[in-house]
Amino acid sequence: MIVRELELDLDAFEGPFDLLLTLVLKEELDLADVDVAGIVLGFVERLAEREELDLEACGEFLILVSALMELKARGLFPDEEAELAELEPEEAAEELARRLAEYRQMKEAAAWLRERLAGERDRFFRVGPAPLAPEPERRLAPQDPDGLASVLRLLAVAPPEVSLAHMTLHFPPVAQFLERFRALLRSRSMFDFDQEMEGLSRQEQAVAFLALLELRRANQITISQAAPFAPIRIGRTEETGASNERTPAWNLRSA
Amino acid sequence: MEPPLRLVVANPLDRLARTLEALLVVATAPLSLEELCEATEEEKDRVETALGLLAERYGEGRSGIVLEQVAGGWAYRASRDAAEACARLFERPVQRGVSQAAMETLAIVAYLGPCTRPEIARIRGVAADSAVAGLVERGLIAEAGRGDGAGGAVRYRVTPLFERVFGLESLSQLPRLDDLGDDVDAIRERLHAVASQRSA
Amino acid sequence: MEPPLRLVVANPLDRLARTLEALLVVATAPLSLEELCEATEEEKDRVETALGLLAERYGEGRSGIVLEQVAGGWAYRASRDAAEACARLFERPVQRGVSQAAMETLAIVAYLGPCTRPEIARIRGVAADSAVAGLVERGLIAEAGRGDGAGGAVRYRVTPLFERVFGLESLSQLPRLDDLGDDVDAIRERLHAVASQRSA
Repeated sequence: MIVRELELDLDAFEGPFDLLLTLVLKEELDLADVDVAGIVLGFVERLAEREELDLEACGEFLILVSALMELKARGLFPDEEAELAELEPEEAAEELARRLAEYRQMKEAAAWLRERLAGERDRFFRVGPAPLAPEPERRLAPQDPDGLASVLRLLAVAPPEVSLAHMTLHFPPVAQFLERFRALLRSRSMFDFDQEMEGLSRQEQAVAFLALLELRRANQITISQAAPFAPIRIGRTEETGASNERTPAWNLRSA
Repeated sequence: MEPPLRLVVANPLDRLARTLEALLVVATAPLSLEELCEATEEEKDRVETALGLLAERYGEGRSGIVLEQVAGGWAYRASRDAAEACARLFERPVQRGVSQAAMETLAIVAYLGPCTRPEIARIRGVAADSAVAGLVERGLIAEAGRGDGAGGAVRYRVTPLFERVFGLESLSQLPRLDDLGDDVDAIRERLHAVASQRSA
Repeated sequence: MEPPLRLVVANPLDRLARTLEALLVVATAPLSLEELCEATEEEKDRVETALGLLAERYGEGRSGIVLEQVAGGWAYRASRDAAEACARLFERPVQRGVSQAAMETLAIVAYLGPCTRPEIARIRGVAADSAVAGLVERGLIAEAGRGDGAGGAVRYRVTPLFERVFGLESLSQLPRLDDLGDDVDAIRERLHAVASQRSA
């Protein structure tokens, strides 16, 4: 199975996984709108249709989807990220459990509502005024014009300042790594991925990895590994040079 | 139920009458004979007979619900005996307040002059459709042409009723907002800037 | 009419019941006991007794009009027997399928409301804007002021229509939160198991 061709049917997005990734990378689709669980479900369903386990596809999928999830988690909880990062594993687990529990309850409540709605299918009632009802006389109390001024003043107050605590965990744009890797391959025919990742934060590494996948997809690099766990080597292809002048080459291809 | 109908439970005319009862209590407009036939999948004659039974059961002086034949068809109304109680229900001299959504919308339209729903939504950060519809219904704002020619969105302005309710002789009497800007354009700009911060 | 009521015409309880019948047939939304007392200028006890009589007369299976207790008040609806005929003529308020996103959003607002879009998004892990807009449009949720005043996001609550559509007498009829998500403890245990491995 080719993971990137996985057809998705989500609230925010419909189409192949591949296109979803591209849109997210180009920041044309907000990850906050994407239901990652829906992607996982779609994949698992496809997987279940097959007789045997496609380990390669599973591996690729896990990497892609975990990168997506990390990006999304950080996007959704920018403020709390710093706090969470400082938590002991037990505390973090408890916090995560609390959130999962809350969502779980709401999911079940939604299921209950759905069932209830189905049960009320044959209950009809009037929505709106009766045909021959008297016209309601809705008198409005005299209002204070200062009320108008004060709501407008409230609307002109800037929202509370966003905590800067998460700035230390800033996510670099993918484009930054695209450029960096292309620049490297202009001066060298090959580089060692792990070496380049040295000193980078975990989220920078995640973004770098996404950039790598993107370059591979656009056939601008080769990726090789002598043995499992051996260093990952990134090499030049003929297209590496060609696309140097025109960065949007992969944009055109993937849009 | 009238005894004759209750005693002969299996009588299909009784069942038809019940179905008509139900249809009439859900309708927001009088139902024509045709509509009643269509909904019940019955012949005109039978529906008319059943309506006759209902008209008798729901007759003035017999029931609080009165079935009436009007221009558009059949509909329930309140009995005349209940007129006073209905008047108390509908003409409650309760002094109605203005919701937060309505107040914000009114303030925007009053201070910034005719504006469209998208602009109101942008400043408030939420869709303005129901707030605008409610204010139009209550006569506090009214349409004032379209913005930027034919294809533009409908613009709204406040009405004389708005001025009366807020005790203003004219809009120039609105409290000043010097702290927000020098003129309408400055205030508008400020509100837009904050709105984009809020949505960021 | 039930014979007991018809035979004793002078019985004021009968008259009260008729007045209630009338009020309920013209009301736009369910009427609370308080509203009924105010409109009829009667004591609670008597109104309750009269409502009991009406509930019996307009019971499911007895009449095409059914009196039900819903959304904090009393209202008529069509009997379930007439559902097919009603469906030919009317749309149910929430006939079209409600998406999973909308249903989860609805559950969150029903249990945790009033709450803001960012709060809903935090719980669901997905932005809630379009789900919220759709629910507002259907009249199932409505604005309920802003959180924390200045610069705050608009908060939402469920509407009486929500209770009506789902046939709830009040929100207290929703299942208790404690009774939902009973596999939560298992999740918690697994997470803690992972955590202790990592910290070891």
